[in-house]
Amino acid sequence: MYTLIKKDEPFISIHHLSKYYHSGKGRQVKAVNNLSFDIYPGETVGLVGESGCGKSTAGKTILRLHEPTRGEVFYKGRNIFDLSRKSLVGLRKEMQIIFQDPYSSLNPRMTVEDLIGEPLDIHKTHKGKQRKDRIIQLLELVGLNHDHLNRYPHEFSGGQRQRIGIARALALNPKFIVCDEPISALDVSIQAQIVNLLKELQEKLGLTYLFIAHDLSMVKYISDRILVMYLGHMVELASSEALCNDPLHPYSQALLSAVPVPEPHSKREKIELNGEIPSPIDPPSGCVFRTRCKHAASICTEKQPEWKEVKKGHFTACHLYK
Amino acid sequence: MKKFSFIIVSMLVLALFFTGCSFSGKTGSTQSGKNEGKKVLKTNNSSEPGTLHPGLAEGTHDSWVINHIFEGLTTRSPEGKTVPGMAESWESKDGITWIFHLKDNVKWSNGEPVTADDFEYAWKYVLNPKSSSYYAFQLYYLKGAKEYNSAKDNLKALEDAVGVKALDDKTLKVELTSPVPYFLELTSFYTYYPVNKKLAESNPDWYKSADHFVSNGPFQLKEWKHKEIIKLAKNNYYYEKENIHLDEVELAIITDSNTAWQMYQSGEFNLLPEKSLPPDIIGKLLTEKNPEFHTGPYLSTYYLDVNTDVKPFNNPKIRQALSMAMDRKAIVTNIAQGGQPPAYSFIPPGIPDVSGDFQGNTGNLIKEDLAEAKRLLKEGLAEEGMSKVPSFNYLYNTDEKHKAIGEALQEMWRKNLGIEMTLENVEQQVKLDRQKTGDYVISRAGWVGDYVDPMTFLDLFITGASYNDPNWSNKEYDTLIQFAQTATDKKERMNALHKAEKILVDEAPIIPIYFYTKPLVYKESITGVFTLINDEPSFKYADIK
Amino acid sequence: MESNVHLTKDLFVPIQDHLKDVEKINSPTVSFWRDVWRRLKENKLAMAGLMVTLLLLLLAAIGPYLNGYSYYEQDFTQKNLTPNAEHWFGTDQAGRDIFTRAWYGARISLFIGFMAAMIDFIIGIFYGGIAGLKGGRADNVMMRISEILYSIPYLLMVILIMIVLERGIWPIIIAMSITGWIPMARLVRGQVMQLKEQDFVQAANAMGSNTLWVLRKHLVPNTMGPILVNVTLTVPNAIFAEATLSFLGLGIPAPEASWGTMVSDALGSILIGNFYQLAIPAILISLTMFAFNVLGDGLRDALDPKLRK
Amino acid sequence: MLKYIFKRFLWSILTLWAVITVTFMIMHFIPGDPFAREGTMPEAVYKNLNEHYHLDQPLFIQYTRYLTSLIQFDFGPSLKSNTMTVNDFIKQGFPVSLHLGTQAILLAVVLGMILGVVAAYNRNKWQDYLSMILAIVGISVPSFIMATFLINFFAVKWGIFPVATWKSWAHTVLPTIALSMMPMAFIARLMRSSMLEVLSQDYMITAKAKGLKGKFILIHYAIKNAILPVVTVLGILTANLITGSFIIESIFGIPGIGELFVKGIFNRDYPVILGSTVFYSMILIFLIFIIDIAYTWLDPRIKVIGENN
Repeated sequence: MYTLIKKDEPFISIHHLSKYYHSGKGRQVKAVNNLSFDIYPGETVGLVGESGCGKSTAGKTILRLHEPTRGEVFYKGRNIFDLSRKSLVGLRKEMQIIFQDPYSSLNPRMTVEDLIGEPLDIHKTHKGKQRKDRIIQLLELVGLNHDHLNRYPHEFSGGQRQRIGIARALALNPKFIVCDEPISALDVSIQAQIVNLLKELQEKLGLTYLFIAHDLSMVKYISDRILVMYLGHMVELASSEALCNDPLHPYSQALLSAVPVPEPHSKREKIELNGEIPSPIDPPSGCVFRTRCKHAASICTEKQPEWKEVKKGHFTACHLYK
Repeated sequence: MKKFSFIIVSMLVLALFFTGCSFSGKTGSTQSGKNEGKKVLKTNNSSEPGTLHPGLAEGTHDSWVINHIFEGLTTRSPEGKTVPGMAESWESKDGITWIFHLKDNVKWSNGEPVTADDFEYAWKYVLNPKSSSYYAFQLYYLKGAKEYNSAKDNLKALEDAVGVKALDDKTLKVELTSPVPYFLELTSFYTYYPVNKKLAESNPDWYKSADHFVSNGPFQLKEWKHKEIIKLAKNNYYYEKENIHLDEVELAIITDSNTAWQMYQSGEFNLLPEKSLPPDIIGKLLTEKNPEFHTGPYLSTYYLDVNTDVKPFNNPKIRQALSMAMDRKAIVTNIAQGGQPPAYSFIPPGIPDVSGDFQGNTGNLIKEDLAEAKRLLKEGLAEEGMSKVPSFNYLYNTDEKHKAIGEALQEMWRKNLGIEMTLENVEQQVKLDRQKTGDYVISRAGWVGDYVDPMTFLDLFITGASYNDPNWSNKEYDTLIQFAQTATDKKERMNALHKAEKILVDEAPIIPIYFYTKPLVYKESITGVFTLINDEPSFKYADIK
Repeated sequence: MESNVHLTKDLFVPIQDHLKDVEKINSPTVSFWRDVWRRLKENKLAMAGLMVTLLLLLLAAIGPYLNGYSYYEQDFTQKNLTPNAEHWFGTDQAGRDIFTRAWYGARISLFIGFMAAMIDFIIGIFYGGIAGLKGGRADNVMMRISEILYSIPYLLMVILIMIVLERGIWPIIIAMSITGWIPMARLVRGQVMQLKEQDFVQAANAMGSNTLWVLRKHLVPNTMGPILVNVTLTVPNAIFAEATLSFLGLGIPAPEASWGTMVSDALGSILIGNFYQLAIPAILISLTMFAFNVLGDGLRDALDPKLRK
Repeated sequence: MLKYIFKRFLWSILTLWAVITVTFMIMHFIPGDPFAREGTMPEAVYKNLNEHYHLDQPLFIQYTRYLTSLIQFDFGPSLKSNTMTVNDFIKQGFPVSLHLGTQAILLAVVLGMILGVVAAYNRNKWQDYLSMILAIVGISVPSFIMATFLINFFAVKWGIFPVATWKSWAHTVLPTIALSMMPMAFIARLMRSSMLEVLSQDYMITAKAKGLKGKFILIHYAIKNAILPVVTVLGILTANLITGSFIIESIFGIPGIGELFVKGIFNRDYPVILGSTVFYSMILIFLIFIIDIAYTWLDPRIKVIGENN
């Protein structure tokens, strides 16, 4: 089922993507720093990192919901940052996003019908009865039904709201969806349902996902490959299997150790990360992780580690690997 | 919430800080007229004087104060007679050259003697084009005055040529361009007041605050809190100080007449002039014959200007029709409410004729007659080749009373003549502007006589005069006025003026409505207040029991 | 699967019917506007407000014809009459029927109020919405422009407008709107700045919507609460602004009546005891305000789905 | 931060310049001559007056002249007063208007917020109705009626406070009340509506559910979040109040700067018009600046720092 590297051309290709913010006092926050990776058709790439590491910004910038500071994102051979406003609107049909918070991502003053119908209205793809049919179809696709059409978001549970969010994202038959922590605001039992639904839809509709999450526990089941980010930087990229079984970067190791283990006889010991995550306004020199890394050496202060392929299809940026 | 409390607290601190400094003086005095045994008259000046310099003053908000702290060569008695003021006596043979002899004991409020020099200095100051005095033209009767005031250069020579000269400390020689029948009265007008030359030359800003202010009238300026209050105190150097009974006079500056009235009711004022009285209150006090209410004639007429350049109002018959088709009595009793006499002629009562009163001798020149009005309107329209009067605007400057009168006229003419008129109120400055440029049809107007003579009303309407807003012209009228301006025989002169008035009213470029009165209220404890017909009430001789 | 999998495969099955029922909602579904109306009807105060508003509108329409007097006819023999059988609201200083004038004035005052509120509302929403949404430089420039406009003496502009456009009702409305929209724009801007960070706005962006769409579909409906309150306050503000202009003599031309001119005409009548001349227009104004405010509040609540029971 | 302040400062200068220029143009465009008088006005007198105030020079020269003197904070002479310059008018009047305005805004904010919070918290209970009726009375009665009413009862009838003038703190009570009614009502209603908004928000419900104890904490959190719309309007409200109200100041005989503006315009006193405009603009710009800073302070979401998750 899992193929490490697709033979096809990359579906989306991200090159040296950076996104800096200006903080009030003339300083920069480097939220995303020099991100480069490919996403292949039909695969799910997991993007993992602690809160504030820039993963969500990365996801939104890839969709050009934010303008990047630097870099390109190629989709179907075209840099989407070069697109005119008009062609960007066309692109929106093919690239969609599911938000983390199903409470704030749904306009509280719109009914389910209007919420799901909104993309249809914007692109004027369906009208009248056709529109309604399509909405009902989408509702059923995500496990809701036409009874819910005239309801408002606040009448639903979190899981149901996320289903509405998914239905909305699917309305225009997108090819690519950024799932921006779609499950982290939900209860564990509901999380499974949503992940399940997403997988099901992927198979049914041939979708490609960028699945953003702050821990590995759920990501590893849905992702083909996983990219780990720390403080705006990529630290490791590997197949889901490789990353979980053999994490190379000390940060990935720490992340993995934090995943709860049900079996009492598990040998794995939890790796504690020391200290606070540094401020992205004033990141450490050299390797950004060095302040919390127990392997930190002098070189880590002086030089930023290179991004290199340590094993086949397994990349990392760490001075431990020459 | 901490942040917000912080804002609130800091604002509170700020507010307390301001509380300490926004009140500019001691707290108010007691409510009776007497403080610590002093006799204090408390009244309201309505608006802040633009200046208290007699040569630069214009309008009653300046002059009411100035008239009580300065005095000219002559002054006027409570009966309205021109009597000696700073001058003891005067002589003139031809009415052109005048010699004034100053009293021996006249002094400034700082004890210095008032000299003829002070008059010469003051008058020339007014005429100096650099002083930009509005009332400079009141001195144009003087030889060389107009030339000096209009000059651009060569000022020194022109100044010396002006017909006023101090022959010595006590003797002033004045030369006029022609005999002026009312010149003596003019010397009691504030533009003719003296200024302490020594002070003015050493301190050009002497008149800007109470600190250095020096005057020669019955009172002197004691305190001037801008926009709040002006306090006057008795001038102990005044030559007639034994007849001045008030110790102090306080003139507050309260714009709103309702408020002023309420302050009077609560005892914070003990005298209020017309400007500080709401019209409704005047009507009420008059009808209930309130003993605190006083009224008298005023040298002023409320009238309408009719633009004689606008068809069909160029036709005298149309204008007459308008004048006849109104009910002046209804306007006076219901709107003006101050006991004003309806005006069936133009010149108000109070001006002496050869014998009797000028207005009394004139009688009624206008007869309100509906049938006649309709007939004249029809005739006039036929002459102009029109079938009806087109709808037009009535222009008035914004004011409750002017509005009510406009509405009443609108109704009367609509009912009586079937004329449609719309009301247009504008600000005073715009109204003046539009009247000047002839951009109006009918407009309200009023005129207060500068001096007690019919001429002050009639010379307004000679051809091309600057206040002849109807742009009316009548040769016979012009000739009569010209004659009266130089006539030496009083009888012939008055005759000419009567004739002129009749022409003016018959031709009706202006339509008189009523003659103003001068209402006034003061507490019954006050005596000795008098009002001249062309002036604000005088409290020079007032007393409080 | 690995041994350390804690999520078992059986979790990843399609949602089961019994689970669906757990989350089922039982109240009947009705259309949005009917629902708003239903909620409005439950609010007795709001309904009272609506009734009063309708009554005022009705009387403004027919009131001037009810007792056979005109708003301009004067009869000095009948002046300053207290309310009686002949003159239901009494007469004014010129003997005009106050009942007729009051309802004639209602037309003018309500028209001024409504128009001014509408213009403020439209301009305010667009201007404030766009400024708040665009942010950055555009916002900065737009806010500075509004500050400039706000700083130019209002009265000067009013006089200018009155001179350019003859006297009448429209110059007053325009004069009132020329700066009237600015507080509304600032309010909308503030709200939009808060809202635009919400995910549903980003979601709309992700769908490819343009600014206008976001404004219309998301931002405006979600700022409606404060905006509606502001609108219900704009109506009285406009009626008062007209009264204040009347106070300064820049109101509608005489002898036409508005509540503002009636109030300022009658101001002195308190002093001579004709309290009713002031009370009648003042009560009508207050009644209107009351009606608008409770109706505005009611609408705000009715439009708010979060309060739906 | 310094850079931001500097930028805002430059903007303010630009705004001021625009305001001056536009005002200058409108002022000279509207008809009405400052020296026009009823009655005789000889040519020479008119010319002398115009020359004295440099009004005979071409407009552009007058304009640059004005700007040059303005840079030295000289607002010029008044055309209607020989004793006081525009600077004098402001220097004497502003502390008074500032004092009155500060008291009024404080009263309005404190009372308005209390009323609004009480009403929102006791929604649809008698407290709600009572506070809203108070607020409606506040906005339903124009300030000139309110002032007349207050004087009539509190001063003339009952003698609790003095009728008018500005002599002691007791003299400030009635005008403060009259001036603060409208903004108080406005703030109360705005506060109520945004409080309701906040109280119905999920995090408030969560807070309630979490058992955050008592009204106090609940209100504490809610007020903090509900205050933004109030803060938005505070800038303009404050600017209007502390630069004086023509009506209140003239009714209460208060020597503030409220009348400067109105009288300046009616008299066509050009330097007074410009001076009061510039002064008002400076105050307004300053206050809006303060409010903007307060905004970021109260609502950290408005800062553009970092990402939102």
